[in-house]
Amino acid sequence: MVQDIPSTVELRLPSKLGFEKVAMQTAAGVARLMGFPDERVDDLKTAVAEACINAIEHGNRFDERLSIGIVLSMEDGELEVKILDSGSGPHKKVHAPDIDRKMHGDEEARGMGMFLMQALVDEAEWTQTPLGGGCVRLMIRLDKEEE
Amino acid sequence: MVQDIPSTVELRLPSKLGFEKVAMQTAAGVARLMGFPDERVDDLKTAVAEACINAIEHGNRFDERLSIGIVLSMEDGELEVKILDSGSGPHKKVHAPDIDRKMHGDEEARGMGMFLMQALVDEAEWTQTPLGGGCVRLMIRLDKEEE
Amino acid sequence: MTMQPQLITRVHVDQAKAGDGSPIGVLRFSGDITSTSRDVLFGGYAEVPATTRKLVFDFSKVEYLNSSGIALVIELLMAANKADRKVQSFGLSPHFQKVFIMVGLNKYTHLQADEATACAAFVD
Amino acid sequence: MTMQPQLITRVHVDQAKAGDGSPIGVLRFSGDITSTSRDVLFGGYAEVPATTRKLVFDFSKVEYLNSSGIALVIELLMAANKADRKVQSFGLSPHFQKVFIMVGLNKYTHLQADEATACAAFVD
Ligand SMILES: Nc1ncnc2c1ncn2[C@@H]1O[C@H](COP(=O)(O)OP(=O)(O)O)[C@@H](O)[C@H]1O
Ligand SMILES: Nc1ncnc2c1ncn2[C@@H]1O[C@H](COP(=O)(O)OP(=O)(O)O)[C@@H](O)[C@H]1O
Repeated sequence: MVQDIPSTVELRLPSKLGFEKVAMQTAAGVARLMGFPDERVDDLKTAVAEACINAIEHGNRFDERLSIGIVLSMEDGELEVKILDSGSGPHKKVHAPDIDRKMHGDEEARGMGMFLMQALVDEAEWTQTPLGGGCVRLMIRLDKEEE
Repeated sequence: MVQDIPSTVELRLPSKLGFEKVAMQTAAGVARLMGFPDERVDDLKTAVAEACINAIEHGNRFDERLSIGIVLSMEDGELEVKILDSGSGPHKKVHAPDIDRKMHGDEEARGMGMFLMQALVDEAEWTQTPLGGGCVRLMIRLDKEEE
Repeated sequence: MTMQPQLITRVHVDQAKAGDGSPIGVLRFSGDITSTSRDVLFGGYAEVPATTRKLVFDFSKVEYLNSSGIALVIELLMAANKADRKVQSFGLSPHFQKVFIMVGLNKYTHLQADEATACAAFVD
Repeated sequence: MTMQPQLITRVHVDQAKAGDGSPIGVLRFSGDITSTSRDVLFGGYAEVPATTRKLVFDFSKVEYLNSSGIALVIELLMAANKADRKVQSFGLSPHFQKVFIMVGLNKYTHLQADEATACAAFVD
């Protein structure tokens, strides 16, 4: 039965800052099609943007010959978004920002991307692709009432 | 020089009606990033939606094992969008709707997609891919003032 | 279970009055108007009492309209035309006003600026 | 020529008055706040007269804000903090209010409902 093929959307973007906005729009389009409410769509957009920025900046180091991949898989009210780059993924753990330390210059002002991803979606996980590239896996779920 | 690589965005969608909305969002994101005004973005969105619907319906005949491809290429204030399917493209020419004939039942109510594509973008062309698939090529250009 | 894209069409039918006191059936469309909207659109149309000769189509809450949806609007206008009903429309974005004019639809329904203008536009 | 994505940051500086008649510098941000916005943001900040002790950040026209942009907002707040200036903010969407609270920024700038509330919120 063809009914069992999971629906997948794939997007490929140049390693240039600004293109994360295209990924935000694409992810929002998919999430809306699945019936996610605006609030969750906003959460996903910011998480996807941060993941793409990291893939462009840290993973592909702005190398314009490389592209980043975004794979969106829809199944059973769950939307999984994988963001793929040609690096080897972060070596740091997710770290919650300490605003007081930042304000006093004891911690860099930056460094909130991974924290925000994890805080905004239902699951965020950093892995590697079988070929050794960097991969972030984000997941949001429809609440029962929304379905 | 890496500066000379043209910027390309690629999208792959399932052959299911509704997913053309994702293509609209992606195309809108790219066009906005290039600085196209809202009015042109709306034109492109509708043209891209019609091309995707035809690719899903006529090209891939709703076969969910097949996907449709959208390739957006940005260069010199020009945005080219190719919509690719696994069919062999339309055998009809673009035909302007005759609203009086439609209203009197002498012409099908449907059959306006190709006309709208051609009317809304700067260039619309139906070709085939090297491998024999269906391909529509749409193009919009930034006006000098917009650049 | 594979994902089915959500395309949702709604029509809400209201009644208004023309300047001469005669009834106007107002069809308020919302959501998506696509190839899957036929039953909902004609269901809304059927809710208007058969004696009502004036219709207003309110497109202001339509989020997505494609050429198959426009074809259904043409079919609604055909039905109205056959029943000798006049149709005024409002609430189309500038983009879709342009599209309606491109396909010639403005010959069969006037595109009005807002609801009050649409309701006042019937001449009997 | 290859395509350079358009990320555009703007700051417009206005003057308002607090209840006690003292001046308020209103920084109206618009467009995108990202890693490339530093010069524009600090340029706007520098336009406020050095004697002004009260600042309002207007985010209502910001279309896109990412974590690097939020880091620049933190740097602006650090500069204000050092100069003993108080900052009220308004115009953030519910989503970005949540994000500001997640990173703890509401400890250094109150998130107000609108411009009038923001300007009235300074206690001297
Ligand atoms: N895709 C990635 N590839 C390689 N390193 C990464 C990636 N994503 C994150 N990192 C590493 O994790 C660090 C923290 O990332 P993040 O929290 O997003 O903050 P920021 O990007 O502002 O430094 C980055 O500085 C980088 O060293
Ligand atoms: N991608 C395509 N592959 C095959 N045939 C196509 C394709 N696009 C259009 N066609 C053919 O051209 C006809 C006209 O298309 P269109 O103007 O979009 O109207 P409609 O899709 O409503 O029939 C279609 O009915 C179909 O026969």
